[in-house]
Amino acid sequence: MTDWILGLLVLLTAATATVVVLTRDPARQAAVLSAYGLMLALTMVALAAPDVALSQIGVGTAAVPLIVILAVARCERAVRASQADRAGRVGRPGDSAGDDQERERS
Amino acid sequence: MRRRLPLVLGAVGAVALAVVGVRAFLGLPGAGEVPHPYAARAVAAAYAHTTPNAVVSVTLDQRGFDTLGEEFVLLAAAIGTVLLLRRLAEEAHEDRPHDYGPEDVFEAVRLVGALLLPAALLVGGYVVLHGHLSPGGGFQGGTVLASGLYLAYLAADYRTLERLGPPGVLDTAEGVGALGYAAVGFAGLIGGSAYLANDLPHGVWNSLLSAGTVPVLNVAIGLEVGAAFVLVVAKFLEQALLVPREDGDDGGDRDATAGEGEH
Amino acid sequence: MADVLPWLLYAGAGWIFLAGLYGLVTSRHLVHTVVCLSVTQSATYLLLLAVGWTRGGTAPIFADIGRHRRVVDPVVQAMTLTDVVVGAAMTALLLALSVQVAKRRGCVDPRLLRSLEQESEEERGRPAPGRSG
Amino acid sequence: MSGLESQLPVLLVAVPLAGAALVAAVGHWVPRILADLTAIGVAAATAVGAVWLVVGLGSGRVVCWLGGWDPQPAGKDGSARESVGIALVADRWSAALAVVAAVVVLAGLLFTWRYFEETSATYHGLMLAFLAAMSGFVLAGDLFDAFVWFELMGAAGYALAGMRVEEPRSVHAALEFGVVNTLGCSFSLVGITLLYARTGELNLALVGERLHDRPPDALVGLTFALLLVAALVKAAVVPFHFWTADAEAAAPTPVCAVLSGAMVATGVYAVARWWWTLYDGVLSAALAEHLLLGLGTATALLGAVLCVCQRHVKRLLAYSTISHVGVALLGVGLLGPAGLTAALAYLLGHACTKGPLFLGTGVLLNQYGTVDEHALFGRARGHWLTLSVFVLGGLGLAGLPGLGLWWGKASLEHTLTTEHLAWLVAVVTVSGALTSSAVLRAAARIFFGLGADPRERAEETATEEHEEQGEVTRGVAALMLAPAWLLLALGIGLAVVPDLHRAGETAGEVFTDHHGYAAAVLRGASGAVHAEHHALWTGSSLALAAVALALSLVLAAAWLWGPPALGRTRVVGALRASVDALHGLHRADLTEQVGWLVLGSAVLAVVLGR
Repeated sequence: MTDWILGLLVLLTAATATVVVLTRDPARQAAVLSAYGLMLALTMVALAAPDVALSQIGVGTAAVPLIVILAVARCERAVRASQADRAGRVGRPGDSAGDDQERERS
Repeated sequence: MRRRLPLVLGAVGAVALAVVGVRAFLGLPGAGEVPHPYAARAVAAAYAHTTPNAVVSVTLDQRGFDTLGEEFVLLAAAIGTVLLLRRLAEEAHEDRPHDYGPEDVFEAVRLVGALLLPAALLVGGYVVLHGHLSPGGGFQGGTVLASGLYLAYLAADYRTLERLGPPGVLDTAEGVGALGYAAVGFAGLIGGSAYLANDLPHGVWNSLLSAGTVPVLNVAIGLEVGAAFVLVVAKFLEQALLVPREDGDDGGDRDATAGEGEH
Repeated sequence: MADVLPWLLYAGAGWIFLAGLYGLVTSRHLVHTVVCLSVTQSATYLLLLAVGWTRGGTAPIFADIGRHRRVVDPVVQAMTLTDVVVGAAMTALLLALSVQVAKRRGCVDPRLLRSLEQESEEERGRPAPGRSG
Repeated sequence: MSGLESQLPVLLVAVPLAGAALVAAVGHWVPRILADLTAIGVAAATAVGAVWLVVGLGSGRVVCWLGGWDPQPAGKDGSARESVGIALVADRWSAALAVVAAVVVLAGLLFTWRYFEETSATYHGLMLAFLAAMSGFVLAGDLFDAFVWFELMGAAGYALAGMRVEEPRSVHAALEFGVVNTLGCSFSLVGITLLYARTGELNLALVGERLHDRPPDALVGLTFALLLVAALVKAAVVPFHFWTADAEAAAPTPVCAVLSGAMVATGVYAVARWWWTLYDGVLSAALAEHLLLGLGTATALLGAVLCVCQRHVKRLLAYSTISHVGVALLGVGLLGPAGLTAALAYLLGHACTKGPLFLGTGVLLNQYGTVDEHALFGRARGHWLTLSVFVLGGLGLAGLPGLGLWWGKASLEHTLTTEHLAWLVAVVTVSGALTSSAVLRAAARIFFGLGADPRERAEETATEEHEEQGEVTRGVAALMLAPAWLLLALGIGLAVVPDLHRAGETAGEVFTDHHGYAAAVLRGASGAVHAEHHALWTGSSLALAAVALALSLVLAAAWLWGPPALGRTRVVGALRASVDALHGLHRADLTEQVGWLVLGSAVLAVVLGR
């Protein structure tokens, strides 16, 4: 019986990993990553590794996706700021790219 | 062609690796017959040092030197992240996150946060201290402690988080945790046997104060991991919250949730 | 199901490893790259635990089971624990670098970033001026 | 070995780690000068400890079981002693690499004393962690332990390389450095897992012994290929070398000196250590030899060619590092004690030559804010101190007798001729000459303003560069160059002290003694080792050195005063087109670098996994 559960969990984990990789938008990817971390933790429990499952839940499901979301928020603002800066030529210092190339980027 | 070069390189490489990998994996024995001489010795050694949790015995007692390296990987990554996300002089004009007034958090959320915080800290402490008896340990407990402090941010605001865990104190706590681990190692060396030797009394089976240095190392790791994760998340929070003062409401992403970037 | 399970475990780990590589090679956003790298690393967790798994073996926590109960390999779990910690530490560090690249370059697409660097070189009429230390 | 000496290997790792933790812990509360002093003190203590270990080792090995888990006494039938603990195994060559790592990090820290204005204690903590990781790696007698130290080397390296976050190029290079190296480490972890699945052990000696129980099959070959991936990524060997040029052009100067002086050496060391302890006598030596010699030749020539057409001095030095690592890999690829001695001596000499060059470039950057050859044309006249470092370093790269690389280069050429691989001697000489000519050309342009003034041709405006820190007086420059001279003096010591060479050859025999290693770790026995010694200062090696130096000087003159007419001939035109194509290839972005890494590891797996 437990063999079936373990086999199913491994297939689900592999499927979730594929979804994580195929999600191009990083903000949504963070949510799928959290689901993937949970699936990985469940597979570890099925593989009789409770310690590793506990640390995977703490890291893979909670901490890393939170950091990814915050990093995405900061990256999006930086990209928006540089586009605004380049488009409007508003000489706003700060997070616009250091290099002063004026060409409109594709 | 240049645009598709990485995909082509990766595809050819992946196919070749898969073919060689499958041929190699056929050489692996099935599940039952994989030889585990090391595992048998490890279980015997765990019993010798009265550590019911064989995994933590391997991690902290038998292969403690690996975990010493692992803790310093975490320390290097945490202080590296703080170094990389430090705010430079020219960014000083940006709004400091804790200048925000108390967030208008729903009372219910604030209540739940206030209730859950002590619970999270209690569970984290329990997991750290009982690492050698039941699944858990320094690292797992540390992440639970850290998630407790994220609660403080979600339920209240950034200033509460900074009051609960000011960066200076967290940095020091992290360094002290890592130093504690290395010091326990030196204690073994000075005690005449070897570095990271488990010379403390091993106590009674399944009792809290058993397995010699394992609980001590668990506490050191719990301190370091808890401080490291809170510090790293706080640094990322600070980066995500910085909003240039002039246009103030730049797309309304003042709160920590990801801005609704229009892709 | 009996004898196909170990191969399913190895195949699952291999699939996740290659999926991570595919994501890395076709990534158009730095954060997406770092997340795909952490997926590739998580494949090694599964492979490590699959190698240590034995049928009928339970968790090696001897608080409530007998000394001679059939258990899975604790050494492999210790290695996986270290790997999970190292994976999280690397992801945090690389995300911090990605944020800084986005702030300094204003662009997060790895393919465009390299062309940005070429642009700045050509624009200055000479390769890579020594601005950096 | 007395009580304390037997614990020296652990101290070489534990003391820098404790230092790093201490600096990280109290960094906020103490003035920066204290963090400087602590870091320099700990690095110096580690260097002294490492030298003491080298001296105390003789021709034996020190095996140090950690955590008090000494293996049970040797079985009656002399069966292997098994233990659950981790072993640190130090022989003379691994201790020598620990010395180099400690000295280069010490030089970096001394250089930093006056170089950075605003560094937090984190920089010192990361440098000490980097040092601990390198000495931990070269002393590790356990597969998974080596993986952990590899990752610590990576973590500290990425943060240090990207430290100056205001520079777009340095954070971008640090990110690529990070992603490629972490992926390489993941590949090697899969290899370690498969080795554990096959042998059930993690100790290098035990795994090596268990691999002999069964005839080698595809699995064993695949594990060596996967382990090689991480080693060759760290050593910046083709096709895993793309990250090196960017990371070392954009990282702060002391970090560059540590990366290209010591870290690449651990990559080449890893190839040698894993072959001699695990796969010697298991995998086919001829196949591995052809593979490593091919990779070494490709890396040496590619690095040298690209080194010559660089104008950014640090990028020039980075490609020269790639070239010299390729030459060292030739020595390891010979899979013999003499070849190994030559390779590790070459790496030692390279650290003592490349380190000072980077520190000298740092002084230039400090004073002029730029390290572009053309922008600095003739501006550093009269700076004899910095000039001396550049000239000695440049000539050293060509293998001037008496300087750092002489020992490695001469013994490598001798071994290659005895192995009837004379054409590889040409590769060694040409790549040494090319890299040396590039450095001499840069020095001539910067310090003497020789050759055509490039600024008439290129009409760039004199954009005032953002300087790393303020103006620096001559006295400060001398203080900053002191560590450079320390390394150069160490290099000269390597070349001229004769009994160093004999000790090196004996240590080479000890390193490549597969059964001796297993006996020492598993049965505590220490066998005698016989090594034949050959004189270094022979006529042929001096002649080869003369050829290399002449070629280097001729090439340097060609770069400086080469007639424009020469540039338009068909041959040079075709050459330039191919070099431009190579250069275009080297603008690989992150996804391409990962693609090359996957393809490279696939080639290794197919070749070795038959």
